[in-house]
Amino acid sequence: MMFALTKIGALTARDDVGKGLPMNNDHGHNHHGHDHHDRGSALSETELRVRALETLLVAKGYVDPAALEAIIETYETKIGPRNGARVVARAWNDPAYRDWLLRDATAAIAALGFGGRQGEHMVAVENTEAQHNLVVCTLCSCYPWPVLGLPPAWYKSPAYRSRAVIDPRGVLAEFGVSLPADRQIRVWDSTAETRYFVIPQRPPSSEGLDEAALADLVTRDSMIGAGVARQPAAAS
Amino acid sequence: MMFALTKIGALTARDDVGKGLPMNNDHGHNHHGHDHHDRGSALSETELRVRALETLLVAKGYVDPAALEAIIETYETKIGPRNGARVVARAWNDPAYRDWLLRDATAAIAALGFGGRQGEHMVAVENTEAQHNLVVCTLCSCYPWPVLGLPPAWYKSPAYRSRAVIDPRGVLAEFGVSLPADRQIRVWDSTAETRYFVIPQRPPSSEGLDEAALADLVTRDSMIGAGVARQPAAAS
Amino acid sequence: MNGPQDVGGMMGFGPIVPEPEAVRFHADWEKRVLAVTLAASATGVWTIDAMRFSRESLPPAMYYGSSYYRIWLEALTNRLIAEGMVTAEEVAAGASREPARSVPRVLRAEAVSPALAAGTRYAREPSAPARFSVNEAVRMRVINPPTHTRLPRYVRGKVGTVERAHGVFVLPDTNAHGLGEDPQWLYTIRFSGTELWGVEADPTLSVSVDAWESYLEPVT
Amino acid sequence: MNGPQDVGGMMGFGPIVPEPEAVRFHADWEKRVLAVTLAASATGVWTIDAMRFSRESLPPAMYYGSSYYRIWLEALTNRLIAEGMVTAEEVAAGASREPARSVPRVLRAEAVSPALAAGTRYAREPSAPARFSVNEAVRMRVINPPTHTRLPRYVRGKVGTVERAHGVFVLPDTNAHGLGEDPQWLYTIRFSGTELWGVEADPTLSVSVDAWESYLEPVT
Repeated sequence: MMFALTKIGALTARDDVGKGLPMNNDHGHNHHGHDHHDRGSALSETELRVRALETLLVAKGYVDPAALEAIIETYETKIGPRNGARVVARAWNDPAYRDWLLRDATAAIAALGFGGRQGEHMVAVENTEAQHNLVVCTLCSCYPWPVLGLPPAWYKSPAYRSRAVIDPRGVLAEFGVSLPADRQIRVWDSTAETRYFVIPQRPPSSEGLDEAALADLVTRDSMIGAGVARQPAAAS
Repeated sequence: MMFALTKIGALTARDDVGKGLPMNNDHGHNHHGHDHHDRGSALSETELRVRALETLLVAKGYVDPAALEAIIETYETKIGPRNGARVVARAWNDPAYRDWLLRDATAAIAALGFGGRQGEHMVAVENTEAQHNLVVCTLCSCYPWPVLGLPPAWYKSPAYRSRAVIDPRGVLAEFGVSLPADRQIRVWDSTAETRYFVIPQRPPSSEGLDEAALADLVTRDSMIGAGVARQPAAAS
Repeated sequence: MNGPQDVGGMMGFGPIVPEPEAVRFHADWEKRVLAVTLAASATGVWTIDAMRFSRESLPPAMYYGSSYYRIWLEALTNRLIAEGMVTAEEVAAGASREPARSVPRVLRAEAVSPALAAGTRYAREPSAPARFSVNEAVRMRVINPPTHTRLPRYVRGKVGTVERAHGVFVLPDTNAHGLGEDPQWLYTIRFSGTELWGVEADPTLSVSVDAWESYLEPVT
Repeated sequence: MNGPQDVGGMMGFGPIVPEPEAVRFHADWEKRVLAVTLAASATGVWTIDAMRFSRESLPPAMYYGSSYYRIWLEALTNRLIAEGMVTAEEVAAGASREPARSVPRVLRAEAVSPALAAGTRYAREPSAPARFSVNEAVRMRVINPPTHTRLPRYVRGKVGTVERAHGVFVLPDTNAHGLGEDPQWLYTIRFSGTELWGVEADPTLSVSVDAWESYLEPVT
């Protein structure tokens, strides 16, 4: 019959899985597709293609160049994971807000001024001593932009998307997260327009901190479920 | 609910599936992996790597250079689909041999002098008015070498391997084969060391031909099930 | 379609590489691809589902060999050509050679903030009650359309439990192909890890997908 | 493993390109890869199953972006390094820098014809009767090992019919990893197209795989 998974882990480790081979999608780039041209040259094939396409679409009148700058500015400076950190900090600090967030995340998040594209239908899920939540989109890159900003490259990588649903503890280990063996792992595959985000567990020794200080403990990865919140500086 | 498959076919045809994109694995090469270096240059990266590896293995004493030549000569000149064509011609001509071939293909094929590597455990399947057989190896490239030689590039391509088991009529259409709508399609996925080959239907108007003439009607593709036997010249 | 996008449960993609939270982009061209994709999509010529289908229609070697913004670039280019908004020759030249196609709208700079803040709602008013109830066991249908679907292969045929009904949402399967919105009830369906991956799976694991009503059938 | 090799039912790889029967190779290097792979494998350092695992362990972008002889080249190189027969530095240099490892045998030119004609038999003497009978309904187990298996994803969990018992054969799942031959009964299991792909499948279609006894369970 089949051998046990523990035995298999050891086998795989000693075997030639990917040994000496370039891996794709690390840091959002790859080493053996077209993108290898992007390294080193002043103006890569990709850059040239993007520039040509942008020029063409502007010339055709389909896109307004000033709109492009406005979009970039929005996601570079306005919309990012500090939004989500504020939501989490409020939830940690205000039980009524937490209940509202779990009941109707879209409305509760809008009350803090966040919402819109890729966050039209929000669902908040809460990590507890009983259950750890992890969010993934196996089919593409669905992600709650209004609270977390643009997804990191790893979130969009086949490495993460493929394994999160079958080996989440292995995935968490690569993020340095080790959970008790009896902790229930709940993975949310974002296959529709609903967008999930995780309320991480509030760290011990964070009593008395104000919401700004609490928000500093909330990392982006902890709101995906790929990390946990930071310990307060005094306690760490 | 879901829409019908016929409707979908039209949609897919008008959509942008692969439009303007290079396809991999046509003619055994590809256009956007490493192998694009193989076109045009006198000594490609692949050629250099193969040469270096062969030199190294010979230097190490792991392989005998004369053995390499003997292997190549065997599969270039001795072992190919004309072997299988002889087996089929005999089966068409000799009902007792046909029965033996269907009952114990390894032995019946050995009786004509064929056998060995990648054909140690042979199974012959017969096309009839009721059933058409198609052979594939979805997991790699398993193929009955002693009777058919080395597999063609398309047999090893993901395009063929992926679709043969889910859309064999679509696959056959690309080979110019159209079967009656009520013909049963039987696909054999070679997932073990058993090796399948197809006895195609004997063409009408082939009565009276001797085995050599019959063998000329038997194409390689017809013994995979991706084609049908040729009509005799007089009848075509 | 059972394309390269459907990676749930696949193996062999190598390690996951975390990156600092402060990293927004890895190159200037990534910003341009983001902005051009959002602005071009705002013309309203295609739906988000159609663009997803363009991405998953890329050849698997290209899909797995490209960073995600590169996937966006390839899919956007294909979609613009397929919609008759540009020609392949114009793309190669980076210059306009033909008159522009008329498009429903153009996103102006001053409209960017309101448009991003509004988003696009995919919820619709229910016209019928939900067929399935919370805590009901359901089986995911076995379908293999060559067209767009959001039912991943790894849950097809599997039995799960309805955990939540979200309301009625636009169906991607039709919306991606200009066949209308066909709004349907959307549910979160939870599966045990052992149902999905077999008895050797992590016993603490459960996984959910969001699934439209036509993806489900009663457990008989 | 659920690696790139497991393509049954996938879509998006583009058209199939037939080629003339007379074509044996497309470049001289393909002949060399064939010969070197067969000769190196004849040393007996690895099994055919181990080499298949090396091929399916290639990154998916490489696997799908390479011709099959290129896949052979990449996998052979990795396997030779993993077995300590060559170093990565030697491969890069194309020259020997370290003493050779001892290997069970070397295939000499005069032994090529007899070796190819003999092949390698994978059948073993049965030590127990077959558990399943011809015409019996069986369910394919749901397994997802990160190691080598010959049970493709598209049949896992599906119910089929035993069509033939071939005898007892070496089990690839263990043999690929140096865990012994664990010989088991091997069966041909036939499935209807609708069982595999759903009610919209071609009703004339049936598909079989060859499956070892531990891949099967009784239908309860």
